[in-house]
Amino acid sequence: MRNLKTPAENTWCPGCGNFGILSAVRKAVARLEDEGVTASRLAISAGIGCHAKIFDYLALSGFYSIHGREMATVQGMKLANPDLSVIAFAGDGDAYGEGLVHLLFAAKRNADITVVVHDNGVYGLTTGQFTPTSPEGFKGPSTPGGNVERPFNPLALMLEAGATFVARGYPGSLDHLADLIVRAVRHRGCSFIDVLQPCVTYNDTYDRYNEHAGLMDDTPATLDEALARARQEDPLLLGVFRDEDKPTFHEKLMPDRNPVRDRLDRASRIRRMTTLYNNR
Amino acid sequence: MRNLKTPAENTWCPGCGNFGILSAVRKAVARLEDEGVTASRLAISAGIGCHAKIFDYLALSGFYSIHGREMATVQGMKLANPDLSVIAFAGDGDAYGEGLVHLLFAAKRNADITVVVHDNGVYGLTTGQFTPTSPEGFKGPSTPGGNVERPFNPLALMLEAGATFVARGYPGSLDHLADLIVRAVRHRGCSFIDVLQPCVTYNDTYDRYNEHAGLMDDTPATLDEALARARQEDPLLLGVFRDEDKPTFHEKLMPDRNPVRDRLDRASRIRRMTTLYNNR
Amino acid sequence: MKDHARFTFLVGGKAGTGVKSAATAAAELFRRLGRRSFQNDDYQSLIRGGHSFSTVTSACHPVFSQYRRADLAVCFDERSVDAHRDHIADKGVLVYDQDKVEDADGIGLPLSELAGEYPRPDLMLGVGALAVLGAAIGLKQVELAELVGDEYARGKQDNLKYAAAVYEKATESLKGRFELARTEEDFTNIGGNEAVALGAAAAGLDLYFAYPMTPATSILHFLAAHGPDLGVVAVHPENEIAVVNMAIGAAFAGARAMVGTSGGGYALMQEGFSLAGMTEAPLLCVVSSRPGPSTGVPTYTAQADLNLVLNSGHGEFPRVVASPGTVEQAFCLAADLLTLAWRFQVPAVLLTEKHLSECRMSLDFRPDRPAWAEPVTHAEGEFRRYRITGDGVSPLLFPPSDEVIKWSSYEHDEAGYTTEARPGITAMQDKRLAKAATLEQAVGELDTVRVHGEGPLIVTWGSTLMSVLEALEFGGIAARVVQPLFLEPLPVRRLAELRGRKPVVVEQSATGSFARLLRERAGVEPGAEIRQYDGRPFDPEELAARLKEAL
Amino acid sequence: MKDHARFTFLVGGKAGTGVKSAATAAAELFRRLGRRSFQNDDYQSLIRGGHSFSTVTSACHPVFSQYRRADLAVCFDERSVDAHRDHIADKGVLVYDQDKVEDADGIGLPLSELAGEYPRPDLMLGVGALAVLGAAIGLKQVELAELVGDEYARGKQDNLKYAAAVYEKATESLKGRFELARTEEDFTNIGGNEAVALGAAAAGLDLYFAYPMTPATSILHFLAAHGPDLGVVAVHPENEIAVVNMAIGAAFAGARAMVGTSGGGYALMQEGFSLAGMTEAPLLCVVSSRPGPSTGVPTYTAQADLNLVLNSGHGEFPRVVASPGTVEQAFCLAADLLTLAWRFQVPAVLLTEKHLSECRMSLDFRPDRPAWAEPVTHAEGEFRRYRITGDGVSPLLFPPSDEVIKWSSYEHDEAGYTTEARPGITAMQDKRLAKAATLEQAVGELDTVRVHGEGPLIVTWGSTLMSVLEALEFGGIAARVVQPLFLEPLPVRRLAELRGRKPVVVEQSATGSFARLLRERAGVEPGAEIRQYDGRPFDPEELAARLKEAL
Ligand SMILES: Cc1ncc(C[n+]2csc(CCOP(=O)(O)OP(=O)(O)O)c2C)c(N)n1
Ligand SMILES: Cc1ncc(C[n+]2csc(CCOP(=O)(O)OP(=O)(O)O)c2C)c(N)n1
Ligand code: SF4
Ligand code: SF4
Ligand SMILES: [Mg+2]
Ligand SMILES: [Mg+2]
Repeated sequence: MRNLKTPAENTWCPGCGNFGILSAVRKAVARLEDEGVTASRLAISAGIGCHAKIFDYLALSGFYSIHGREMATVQGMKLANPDLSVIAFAGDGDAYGEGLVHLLFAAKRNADITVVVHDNGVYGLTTGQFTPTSPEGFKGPSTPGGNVERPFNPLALMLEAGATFVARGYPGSLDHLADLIVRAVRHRGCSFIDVLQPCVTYNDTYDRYNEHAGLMDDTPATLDEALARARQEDPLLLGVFRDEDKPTFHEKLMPDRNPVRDRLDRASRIRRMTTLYNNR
Repeated sequence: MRNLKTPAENTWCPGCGNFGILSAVRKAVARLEDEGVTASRLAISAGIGCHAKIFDYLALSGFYSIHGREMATVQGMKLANPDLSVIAFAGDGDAYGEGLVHLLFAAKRNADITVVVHDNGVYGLTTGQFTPTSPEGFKGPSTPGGNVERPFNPLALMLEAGATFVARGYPGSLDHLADLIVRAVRHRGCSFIDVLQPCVTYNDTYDRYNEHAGLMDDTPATLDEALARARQEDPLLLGVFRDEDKPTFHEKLMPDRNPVRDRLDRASRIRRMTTLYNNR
Repeated sequence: MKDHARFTFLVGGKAGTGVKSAATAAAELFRRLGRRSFQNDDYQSLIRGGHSFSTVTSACHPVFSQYRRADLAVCFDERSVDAHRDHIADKGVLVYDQDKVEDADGIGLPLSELAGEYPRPDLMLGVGALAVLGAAIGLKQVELAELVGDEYARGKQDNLKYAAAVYEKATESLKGRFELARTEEDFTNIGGNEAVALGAAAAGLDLYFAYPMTPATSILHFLAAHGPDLGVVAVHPENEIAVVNMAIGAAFAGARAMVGTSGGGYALMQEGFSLAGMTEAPLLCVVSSRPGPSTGVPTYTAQADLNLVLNSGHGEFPRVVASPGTVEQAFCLAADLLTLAWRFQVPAVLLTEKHLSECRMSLDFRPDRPAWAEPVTHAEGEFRRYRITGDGVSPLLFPPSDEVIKWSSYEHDEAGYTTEARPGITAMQDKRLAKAATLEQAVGELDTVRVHGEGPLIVTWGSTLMSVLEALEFGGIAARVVQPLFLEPLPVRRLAELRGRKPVVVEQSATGSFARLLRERAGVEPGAEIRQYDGRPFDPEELAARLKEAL
Repeated sequence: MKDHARFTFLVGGKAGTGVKSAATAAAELFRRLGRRSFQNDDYQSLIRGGHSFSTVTSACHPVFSQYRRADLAVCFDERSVDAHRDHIADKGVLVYDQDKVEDADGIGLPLSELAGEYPRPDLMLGVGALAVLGAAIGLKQVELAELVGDEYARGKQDNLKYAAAVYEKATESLKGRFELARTEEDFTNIGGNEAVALGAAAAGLDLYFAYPMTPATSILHFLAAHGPDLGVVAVHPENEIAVVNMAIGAAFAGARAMVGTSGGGYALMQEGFSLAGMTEAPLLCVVSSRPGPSTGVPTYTAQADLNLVLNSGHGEFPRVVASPGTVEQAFCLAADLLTLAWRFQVPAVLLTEKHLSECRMSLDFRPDRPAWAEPVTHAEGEFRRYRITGDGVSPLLFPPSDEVIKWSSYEHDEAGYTTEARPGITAMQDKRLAKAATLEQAVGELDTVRVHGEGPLIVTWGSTLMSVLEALEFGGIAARVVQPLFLEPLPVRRLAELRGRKPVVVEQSATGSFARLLRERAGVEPGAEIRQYDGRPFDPEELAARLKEAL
């Protein structure tokens, strides 16, 4: 079993919801290892922001990407070597703002990746501006008069876009969150978890979530039902909204191929190239 | 009444659905002028693609933008001078691919713009590759084995994102389309029209639409109903799926201000700046 | 001890414990004493914890840099003590929170203990540091109370009580340790980014579009807060690509628009920058650099984006790039660049660095200095957006208008319609070349190269100017410092005077990109190069030593 | 008339009427005759209509350019006749579709009328043009039938019938008008983009990511169609930002990845390019230029992106840039750049232009020439991704692995964890500087500067090389043509030999960016400059005249 500790100093604010996410990921990785998904086969990525620091706190291989692009990064990893299980840790500014298009396209093509969004309703690392999930009226330094935009419902958007595993978690329900992560990683196809992450410094939502979040004990049977539940505000439902089995992007794009593992060697390429041009 | 003809040579393929859209726009502008929205107050933009050539074929002021960014361009225009009515002509590659994030954010913030998407299911001008709305299995030069991605439902996405006017049109129903454009431009807030545009060269859908498209005669009462109808495939419904009155972005961001018209002059700025620093 | 000509106050601790605001308050204190100051905030990319420190160096004459060696350092934790204990000035003193720090070579005070009785004790330490400073410089208790009341208005009563308690304790060991000269002079302490925002506003800025990115973010925050006062609307869209394209759309509609970001965000704007070049959209971009490549070291400083900025966007088109050396220059330059962008309908870049963006310094603030950005406008007759004129500048007109106004990203004819014809393409390329020549001439008539002092030659740019000036002051070194304010069009003719004179080139770049520019574009071969690329601004003492060696 | 040493066939008409495929078929015909050829397609940014034309110039020796003046021009409509009537070679002939063209100085044939009996007559005109060519050069009817059968397999029977009918008609007026020499030589006709794709594939390319953008698109089309054969998977994501980031992610996982685009798409990749620099990701970018700025003139040619490409990305980091002069060079260079990218873990750019990308020319295709891209790999012991080594290159390892492999966009320590410390930052900057030096040396050992011929000096780059070589051939001009294949690291030492020798510099840039590079980076002052920036490649006849004047 791999020890996931790293030499990096943890610099999250004391009490930050990210600690819970980190614990949940540690638990999830341990369980995945038990179930045969070895840590060596996991590859992670992250955007830029407080959430992304998790990259340095996990002794897992991966690529510390840039703001909003980690969803593209992991899709590239997966296409190169489909044997890997890839996880992108994203911020809400990251995934629902700067890089929204990549997130939605991952869902559209059912890319076999897992995206964990640390949804804290603020740009944490740049000192608390509103994000795509901040409520109307949210006061941050770029909106001192209050945010005038309606927030996105990321679950609804991802359901529409075609994600085949859609869930909401909360580090306050640690084991549940760990379980969601395990299921998401094991799921074949685009797995998405919106994690309600309190930011104690700029958007402390612990009380609200402790009071208003509630676990679902089933998975909605239809897309409509999933959407309805995703839109519900009180209780704010935690759990799996959709879990569908569908062929994934890499399977359809390059059936049975692993570009890195099955690389065609030099001689074969030259031979095939020669054939191609002789037959023309 | 402004004559909308321009000196530019029309280079669409004979039979292209864009001709119908152009006619509909001409009709719509005439009607808008009748209703007091003068052509001089319209400002248009376009992406890059076959659709975008409409920019050169309309004697309206505007900005020929770049691929996927025209939705941002018109939002900038509107913020600068809210007296303008702005229309972005977009392609499906443009608006649902390259620049999807701008389209969805325009909806989210209810930016007072109109977006007309020439949805032909291909990248026309780059010779027929699949787009975000091409069906699975679509064979284009970048997907000779068939597109392996599930298409987006742009209406559903825009409804989720918060667009307050959402419609689908078809140049085969010319007057209806013209009417949609008039309503979209008059609508306060984010207006979106997905136009089913046959591309006779790469994706000739005339027969399919003529057979399977049908006019709605009412507007769905609820968001759920709107989504259900937007997802329906046969008949493919034409008409208005949502028409909601909500405060718009510029109204909320800068109530009663028009930055260009009400520009603070030099002396006032200096005075205010001096005051600001003296009071500190 | 008497009259410290230069006095450096440092406060260090975990992020989130009021380090920076204590320094800002100290600078305000110095201002009230008629002393000028320079404030530098050194912080990591985190929100709570770690080690951050702020330094305020003050004097009765202009100060252009913080100093690493502090006269008075107030440290809230072990880490700060460790970081600064070796950088105390000869007659300086290290004060530490004795509740957090075991034992150190200095004076321990019960800063945390005294704060213990208040609701958020960790947020009060900054007030404590200020009280220590007050005691050390022999400030009267009432003067301190007034300052604390003004600067820490939230929870004022608690702050006043706490300040008094610390002041009392500190006075026991520190009273009047430093006697600071005062003057009757009046000036304003302004931050670099604040100055950029003000300069643009003074020249007519209507809309500011930005997506947060350190170290440019505070322009957005400043204009979001104060824009309504100044006639500027600040907009924070979904990403930098939206930012630049909205700004260009706004320019089409007649608004003076500005965007601001750092290297990574600017990289994302490259397609938009080229669009501005083609459509001849007036656009001011502020780029504030940090060490790269990529995410790099987000909260530190560097001059590593010069090459990208000078060569931005695909295709060939005129643009202006300039970089301010001081906060005052930042204010004037932002205005001048907005004016040039509008006069010539070109994209312009104000290139600066974290070091300038996030410093604060004292200056004689003159809001009325900048000119007002006005384009050449169409008067009468048929309007053609891209009318070919002798100087390459086509008069502008904005909607609503009965004329048809077409801006285009495609190569276009004079009316703005797409052209693919050989003569059409050549004609518009030639128009832009003509404008480039006009622009070069106009910029050449400005005060593009600033010269400071007399003596052997030093060439530098951007905020490194301040480091150099302070190093010369510190070291008592006479030198002639040449600072090209404009980098594109590069004032080659003026720089040519330096040829063969082997100047010392100072910059914060690992590859020496500025020296390369001088060598390659202006034919000026450096005699020596001084580079630093560890994210930190130069320390004047260290730089003075290196300059002495090099000159 | 006898043995045309050089023969130019032109076919012109509306887009969508088979103009380009007729030219490609003509080139194939020449190949079968043992004649080498050069094909250029001139088309507008539209799908149907307008005016497009393709030119194939062929000879028994290598041909490096199309010629404007055609020996045989087949025009399908008035517009083509108008465009080409003044560019018929001395003994050449204009053939036109008499059903579409009123009356012209040439030979009218009922091309449309004869096509009228088939289902899609407008799609058959290309076959007609080929039949005209066959008749004019005295091809046997069976040879023509074989060619048409191979090249126009869809609707073969109709095509054969139609070709026979046109051949018969054309023979009446044209029979044997041109006698073309044949050879027994064997070679392959390959397009520029095709060669890039093949070269990369031969060097080990695994994944190609691209978003369509003229003139790079045909790489995507080629690899989507033929990738499965060659071991390459082609992926077409949602936009260029996804493209570059996916490619970098793929490199992390061990795949040789390439991306391709034009200026605007490349502008969008700037943030990703810098990311590759920081993470030391091997990445090959193909940039095929068209006239800019911005959307510009999408289907034409230019060398206007040099500055952006040489200065890509924010921050400072090593990279390689090279530009092929011919299709053969494109093949080898794509392979070499992929190899360099992997050997040194740097981003590399193959910069080319529409003119090369979309031309087709005859070459001796040798798939076995390129080397194979292999990185230095980690063998044993503790793995540290950014291990500091003497040459700045850290051995690689790919997942799955029991080692922890961390690539990072932040400044990092050797293990890949974020660092903000002064020594940490400096150490990694120094590592990258060391790698830059290693890379410069390694590139310096390659054949970076190609020299063609003897005589007075001409310097050029990219596909303009072909124009120059052909102009020299045409004009019978002796000259020594120097072509820097590599532009970054620029082979300054080799170019230094040109100093003071006042070469003529030829390029397709409005501002003379290549001349500036030579002047500023290599100290080579041009004696004269020849520029063209109307989107069209040089015509060898015109260029020969300009060269004669300049030399
Ligand atoms: C292209 C780009 N733009 C802006 C930034 C600056 N930036 C760093 S983190 C961040 C916000 C992160 O917010 P979020 O994704 O919600 O993460 P959080 O810090 O809240 O976890 C921004 C805007 C950047 N690094 N790159
Ligand atoms: C950044 C960028 N990438 C790629 C292109 C090339 N391009 C031009 S048009 C186009 C596709 C347009 O498709 P769509 O938006 O559906 O418009 P249509 O031609 O079908 O009307 C593309 C990819 C471009 N101009 N800019
Ligand atoms: S700012 Fe918020 S999200 Fe960031 S570390 Fe602190 S509490 Fe967590
Ligand atoms: S390619 Fe399609 S969309 Fe473009 S002009 Fe032709 S028919 Fe219309
Ligand atoms: Mg966040
Ligand atoms: Mg389309």
